[in-house]
Amino acid sequence: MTAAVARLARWEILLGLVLLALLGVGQAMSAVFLTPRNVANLTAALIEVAIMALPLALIVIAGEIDLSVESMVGLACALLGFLWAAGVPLEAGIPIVLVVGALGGLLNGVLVTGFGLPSLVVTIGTLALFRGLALVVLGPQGVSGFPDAFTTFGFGTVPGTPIPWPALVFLPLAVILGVVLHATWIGRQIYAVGKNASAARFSGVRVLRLKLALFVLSGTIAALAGVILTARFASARADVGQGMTLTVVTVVLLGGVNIFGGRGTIPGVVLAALTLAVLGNVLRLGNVSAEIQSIAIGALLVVSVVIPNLAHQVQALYRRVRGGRHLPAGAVGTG
Amino acid sequence: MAEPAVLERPTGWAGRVITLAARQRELTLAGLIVVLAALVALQAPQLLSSSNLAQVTAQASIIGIAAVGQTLVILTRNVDLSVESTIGLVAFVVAEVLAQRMLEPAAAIAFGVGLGLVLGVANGVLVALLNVPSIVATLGTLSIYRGIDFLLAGGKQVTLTDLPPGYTDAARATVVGIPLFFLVAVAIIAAFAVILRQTTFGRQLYAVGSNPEAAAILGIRSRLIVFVAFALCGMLAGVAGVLWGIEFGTINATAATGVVLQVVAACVVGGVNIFGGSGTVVGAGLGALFLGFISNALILLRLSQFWLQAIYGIVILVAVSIDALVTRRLARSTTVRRSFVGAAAAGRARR
Amino acid sequence: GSGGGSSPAASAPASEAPAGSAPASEVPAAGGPNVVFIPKAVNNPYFDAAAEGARKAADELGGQFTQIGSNNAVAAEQIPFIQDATTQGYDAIVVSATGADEVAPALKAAMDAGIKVVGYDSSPASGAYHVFVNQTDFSLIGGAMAQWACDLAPDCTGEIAILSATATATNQNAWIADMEDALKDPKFANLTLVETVYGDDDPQKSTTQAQGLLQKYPNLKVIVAPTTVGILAAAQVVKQAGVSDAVKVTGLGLPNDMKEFVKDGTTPKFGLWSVPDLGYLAYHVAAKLVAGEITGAEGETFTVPGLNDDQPYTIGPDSVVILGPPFEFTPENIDQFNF
Amino acid sequence: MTDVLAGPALAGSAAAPRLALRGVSKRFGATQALDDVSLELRAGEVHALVGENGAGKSTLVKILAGVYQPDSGTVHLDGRSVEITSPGLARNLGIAVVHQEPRLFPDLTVAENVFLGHTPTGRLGSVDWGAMRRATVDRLRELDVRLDPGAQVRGLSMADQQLIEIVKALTLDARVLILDEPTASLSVHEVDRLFAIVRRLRDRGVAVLFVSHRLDEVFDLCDRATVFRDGRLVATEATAELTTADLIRHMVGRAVELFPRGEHPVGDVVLEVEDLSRAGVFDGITFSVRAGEIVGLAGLVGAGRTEVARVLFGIDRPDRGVIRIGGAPVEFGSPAAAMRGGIAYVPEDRHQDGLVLDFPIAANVSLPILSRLFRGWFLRPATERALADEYARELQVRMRGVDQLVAALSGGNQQKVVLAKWLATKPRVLILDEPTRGIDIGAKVEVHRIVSELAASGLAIILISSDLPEVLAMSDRILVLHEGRLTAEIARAEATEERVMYAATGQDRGGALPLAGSAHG
Ligand SMILES: Nc1ncnc2c1ncn2[C@@H]1O[C@H](COP(=O)(O)OP(=O)(O)OP(=O)(O)O)[C@@H](O)[C@H]1O
Ligand SMILES: Nc1ncnc2c1ncn2[C@@H]1O[C@H](COP(=O)(O)OP(=O)(O)OP(=O)(O)O)[C@@H](O)[C@H]1O
Ligand SMILES: [Mg+2]
Ligand SMILES: [Mg+2]
Repeated sequence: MTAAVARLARWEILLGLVLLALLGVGQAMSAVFLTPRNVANLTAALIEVAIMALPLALIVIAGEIDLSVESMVGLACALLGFLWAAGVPLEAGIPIVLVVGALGGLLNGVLVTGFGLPSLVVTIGTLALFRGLALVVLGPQGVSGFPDAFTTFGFGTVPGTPIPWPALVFLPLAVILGVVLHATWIGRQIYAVGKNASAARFSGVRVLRLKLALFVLSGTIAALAGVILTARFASARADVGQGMTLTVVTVVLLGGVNIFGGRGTIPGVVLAALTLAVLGNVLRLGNVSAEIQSIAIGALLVVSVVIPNLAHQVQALYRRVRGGRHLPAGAVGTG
Repeated sequence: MAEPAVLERPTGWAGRVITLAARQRELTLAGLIVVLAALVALQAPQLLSSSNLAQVTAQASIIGIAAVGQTLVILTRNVDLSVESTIGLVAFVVAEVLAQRMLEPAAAIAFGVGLGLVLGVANGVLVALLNVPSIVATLGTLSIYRGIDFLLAGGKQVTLTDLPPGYTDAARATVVGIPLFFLVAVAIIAAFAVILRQTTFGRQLYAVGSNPEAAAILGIRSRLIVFVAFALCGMLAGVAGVLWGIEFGTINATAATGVVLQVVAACVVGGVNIFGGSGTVVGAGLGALFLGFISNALILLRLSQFWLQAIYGIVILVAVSIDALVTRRLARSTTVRRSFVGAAAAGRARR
Repeated sequence: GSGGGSSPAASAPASEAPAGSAPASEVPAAGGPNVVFIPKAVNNPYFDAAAEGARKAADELGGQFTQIGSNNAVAAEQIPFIQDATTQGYDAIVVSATGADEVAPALKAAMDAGIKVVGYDSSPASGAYHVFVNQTDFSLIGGAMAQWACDLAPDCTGEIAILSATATATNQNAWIADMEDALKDPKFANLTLVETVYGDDDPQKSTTQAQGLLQKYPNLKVIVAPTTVGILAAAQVVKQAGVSDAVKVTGLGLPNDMKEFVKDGTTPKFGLWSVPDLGYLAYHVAAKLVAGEITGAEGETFTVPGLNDDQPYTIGPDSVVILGPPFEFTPENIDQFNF
Repeated sequence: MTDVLAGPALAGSAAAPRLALRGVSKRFGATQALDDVSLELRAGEVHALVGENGAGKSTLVKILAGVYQPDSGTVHLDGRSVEITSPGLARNLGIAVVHQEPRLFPDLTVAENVFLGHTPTGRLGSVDWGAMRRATVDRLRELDVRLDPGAQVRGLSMADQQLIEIVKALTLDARVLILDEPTASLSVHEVDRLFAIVRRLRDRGVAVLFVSHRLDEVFDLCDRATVFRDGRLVATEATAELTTADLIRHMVGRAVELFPRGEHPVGDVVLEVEDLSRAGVFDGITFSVRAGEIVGLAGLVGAGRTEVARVLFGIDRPDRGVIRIGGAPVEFGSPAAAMRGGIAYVPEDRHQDGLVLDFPIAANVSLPILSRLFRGWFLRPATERALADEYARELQVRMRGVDQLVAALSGGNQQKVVLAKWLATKPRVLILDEPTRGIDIGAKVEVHRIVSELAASGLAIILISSDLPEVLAMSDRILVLHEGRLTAEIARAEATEERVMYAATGQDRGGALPLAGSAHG
């Protein structure tokens, strides 16, 4: 266990070092880098992605995937706009949107757990479906004119600090999900399901129910991210969120979550989100062209898997040379 | 062929129908396409006009060819999400090479297919050699290839006027009345259908996806097979990219964005099992045609385009659900318990 | 969708400011201002043409010009660029809004930070800029398009259809609304607008939509595409289908894109404003705001040498300045333009 | 012996055995699966390989099949030293193997499974489906098996799959044929046909290695027998000079009294099952288990014992019937519900269903009782460790500590962790499914001791085992399942291997239920 924890910690430490290096580069490159305003900007730029990455991390650790989140963001946004335009106050509209998010997650969950369908295909299907519904609900037009308090929440910072308001959603959520995953028995069950769903089931873990709950959580939080985006954009459109899934998945995988389940931590995901946010900011401040950014993110994703793989192979080789005992590839603690 | 001693197990009437429907996935889908076309044609007779058919088949052919490649990869329990970037990059590079008059059309086409192959090989290296899970690797190359595309294209776009005269006429060319693209797609599908069914490579592809451990015990070189599948997928995406350029004439760095959804949907609707090991390229091709007809029908019926995405999603979900149900029924209906009448020990006296 | 279409269009301009060009902070400020242009998307010929004009203005004024932005015309990606430009302390930000409301808070924050904000091509929400440089009077475009359709339809009679950018594009929607108004004029009574379809400023989708129009409306006479991507796609489709004689295409396009179609009769006439001039004017407006020569108040006037026949521009309601009337491109004049 | 050769072609050099192993060893982590084994296999003989579960038989087979590489030692084929580095190479060397667990391709047809790896090709190297189908039909006919060569393997029964594996090996025209427990799920008729073919191959000079637990088969078919115990070869003798008792003595290493089981009182009925049925799997199962009682559940592989256990544990739903615990009827919709009802189930596949190999011992032990152990939601590592430590010590798990990953433990110790995990739930009924399969003899005795003690402490235990001596020695009562029906209930005093076997094969007249749905009569 201690060895496993040490190995696990290594990834987060590596990420931390990369982050520090990036901070160094940013500081050296631009005098404005560590100003409160810039800190606020770089946080705000990726906050919805970071929020969505949290439940996705749990889903991936449990051995599934949800690619539909970006469309749920769009659907939430469109629905909120639609309701607002129809005269529904936000106090009622936002809960309705969140419920719809939960229902969307439920649909994913039921198809995956109840019908036993692969989540990859199901959520590719709902990726199209939710986006389509968003377009159907709101049509071509954009809706704006949301109350100031709402848009300030989306765009402003907590007075006197460089902390964007949405970060106040992200931080508690990260802490709660982190605690749930790492310090409660629910989290233990999530890991067990990801490492060996069958053994978990035979041990009385309600595997299907757990996965269902995670999908509902993911849908709800994606809807929440949609609400936040609506506030930040001060307007609602059906095409909001397009292409976000790639970034969300990148954050999760870069955070050290194993795509096959059973491994990963919330601190890792938070660090990965920060790293990507800082990287984007540094590249923008350096006026590095957009295409290089897209290549850099893709490369980062691939490299984040290749390096541990190679390291593992080297390690295995070393062990074989030393004649030590072989641990299975995924040997990692439960956090 | 008479085989009196070897009979199919009795599975009951319902079981037989389901078995047949599942086995004849391609026929079922083809039937559905015909029914759909007939129903739509009642409302919008233009559906069956030769120019409309040419247009639908041309675009379905492009998706279908990419879906053939995707099928190869999915059969091995992998997925290639980068096809759309490969299509886009190849489409642009070929168009640019032609616009600059650097190569003759034939050479440029070969170059484009070769470029697709190279991009597929890169995916293959990541997955088969470096053990990167395919979904991660190709999600990465999805943005890397697109980034390269932007890097090369910048703000440029190649238009019809830049291309050699007559080059894009191929999009509407016909051979004995049949659109050229359609023939190309049919030829490719037929070739790969034969490869998958009649070559040891093809059978090993199924084996690797169906049961990797058993494949290993048989001594099948799974990594090589997976590698080749990715390489071929890239190559076919290259072909699709070339056709894309011919079909649309105007190519910029964003060409084919979002197309992977259609390609994977074509496979899924065509009955290719996302868990590997089963499915046919004919199915994938028909899946592409089916989806092509649906979006065409929506346009011709003057239904809101906004429904298109939603209907896409529903078609995918319905297709996989039906698949799962049929597979389950199939498994149940054929798991007739054997009669274990006695075992070796029975009746034999022990010493 | 933008004034000229937000997707990349044809020719590579002679010189463009790549997004990766030297950061503004590196070069010491000379006489002129330090201005950053943030188009909806970089790598787009329309905005590159505008950048060309802007760079020319910067050179003349001794100021600096930088263009940054995302590959995708998406608000979520444009906003961080605006914010980062704000922290970097440019003198002025010139922006084509991906969404009027979406970018407004970021632009207001920039204004609060003392930065001059100029809109061009696509307007941010009013109040989120000091001056918006409009390419042309919207009502002129609507009327012009109606007139072109009338000119191209035999006897000004028959079915016409519109191929637009995205369904949410502010500019296109405004022009289309104006055009629909214009069509109510009795002189257009025989023209029937059968449908408006959206190609999302994507060459492929626009192609498919144009093909769909030909299938759906066998008697179609004119396709009006108020977007550079759409008009090109429509012209290609019509030409490939071999119906250039029966169906004409018009709308707004880049002259370089359309030369061939103008000459072969598919698109005998269409229009656009001078895109380089748009960038040129926007840079000048930014410089004047920075220098304090104007504030953006309604009624202020200023002149820009070489534009508007050297007559003064007047800032109109909502702090809008109008570049001028659109050009009409015809087989006779098309060769004079290169953008 | 080599001159028994009747067929012409296959004679090797007269002196050298067809296949010889010299000093072969193989280690898996803590388990020494093979320890300095030297064995000769002659052309034209059927050579039996017997030994307890986990003795190393399959490991040897897999080395010859090119699946594993030996850590040390050499393999000689017809006198020449060979390194069988891959399954393909083994096949090229003429070694055909029927593995213990069928490893087929569910998506492919029967014929293709038979021929994959040596697919017949026609001109241009294209797969010759017709030839494949015809050859498969011929081979199936030889075995008198009714199976459609064009059918998909998915959904076929274990026995059919086993037959396909056999047919597959028979198509190879091998010089060496290795059969690893091929008869475990076959019918008498199929076994007879198989043996006839094996004899014919033997007479043609093929060397056959035959692994089996059924000693009568060994005497029936084999010329010589080799006995393994704990990875070591303990004897090789001609079967003519052996008796069953000799073999067992060799296998077990001592004469008797392997399973100490003291007398103890039996309490009230804890679990009652009445007319429990699940379509196509088992039918009309009725029995009861008392506190402190061990009820053995015997039957051939595939008789439906595991299926009964799965229903009792809430994994599958019954179609009919009643389950009562302490007199009250219960219905379990999930394992969680069954656990609340006081049932614990040690599954037969330890790695797949029993353990999260990648978890530490402590996390495995606490997994079923997480919500009970940590009522305030939060994990308390100290509590968890203390609990795991208590049970691990009680069961004498050999470990570095409860933080050790389960993957790093030996099979026997892993099984003890499974037991620990279920004992921690404080069950009233414990179902053990093949609890000693694949663990070494020492661990096996310990497991038996533990089970006896648990019964003595008042637990009601159902013991499912294919190890007949184990069932006989451990059980107070034995229920025998045949084709999903109970065919006998035998008290401890009356239980003999013969009676159980007769009932397991559906031939017990006394108290046997009528057999239904039997195609082979
Ligand atoms: N891949 C493996 N990894 C770790 N241990 C293994 C592996 N394969 C076998 N073993 C162990 O090696 C020992 C010998 O196993 P083997 O399968 O050869 O026994 P066997 O004689 O065939 O038993 P059975 O009669 O149950 O088939 C067992 O303790 C088993 O747990
Ligand atoms: N996953 C499966 N797929 C198909 N058939 C199965 C599957 N699992 C079990 N069976 C079949 O169900 C029947 C009953 O199996 P079960 O495991 O209950 O038998 P058992 O008496 O417990 O035998 P064993 O000694 O192998 O445990 C067998 O015919 C088996 O082949
Ligand atoms: Mg074995
Ligand atoms: Mg069993």
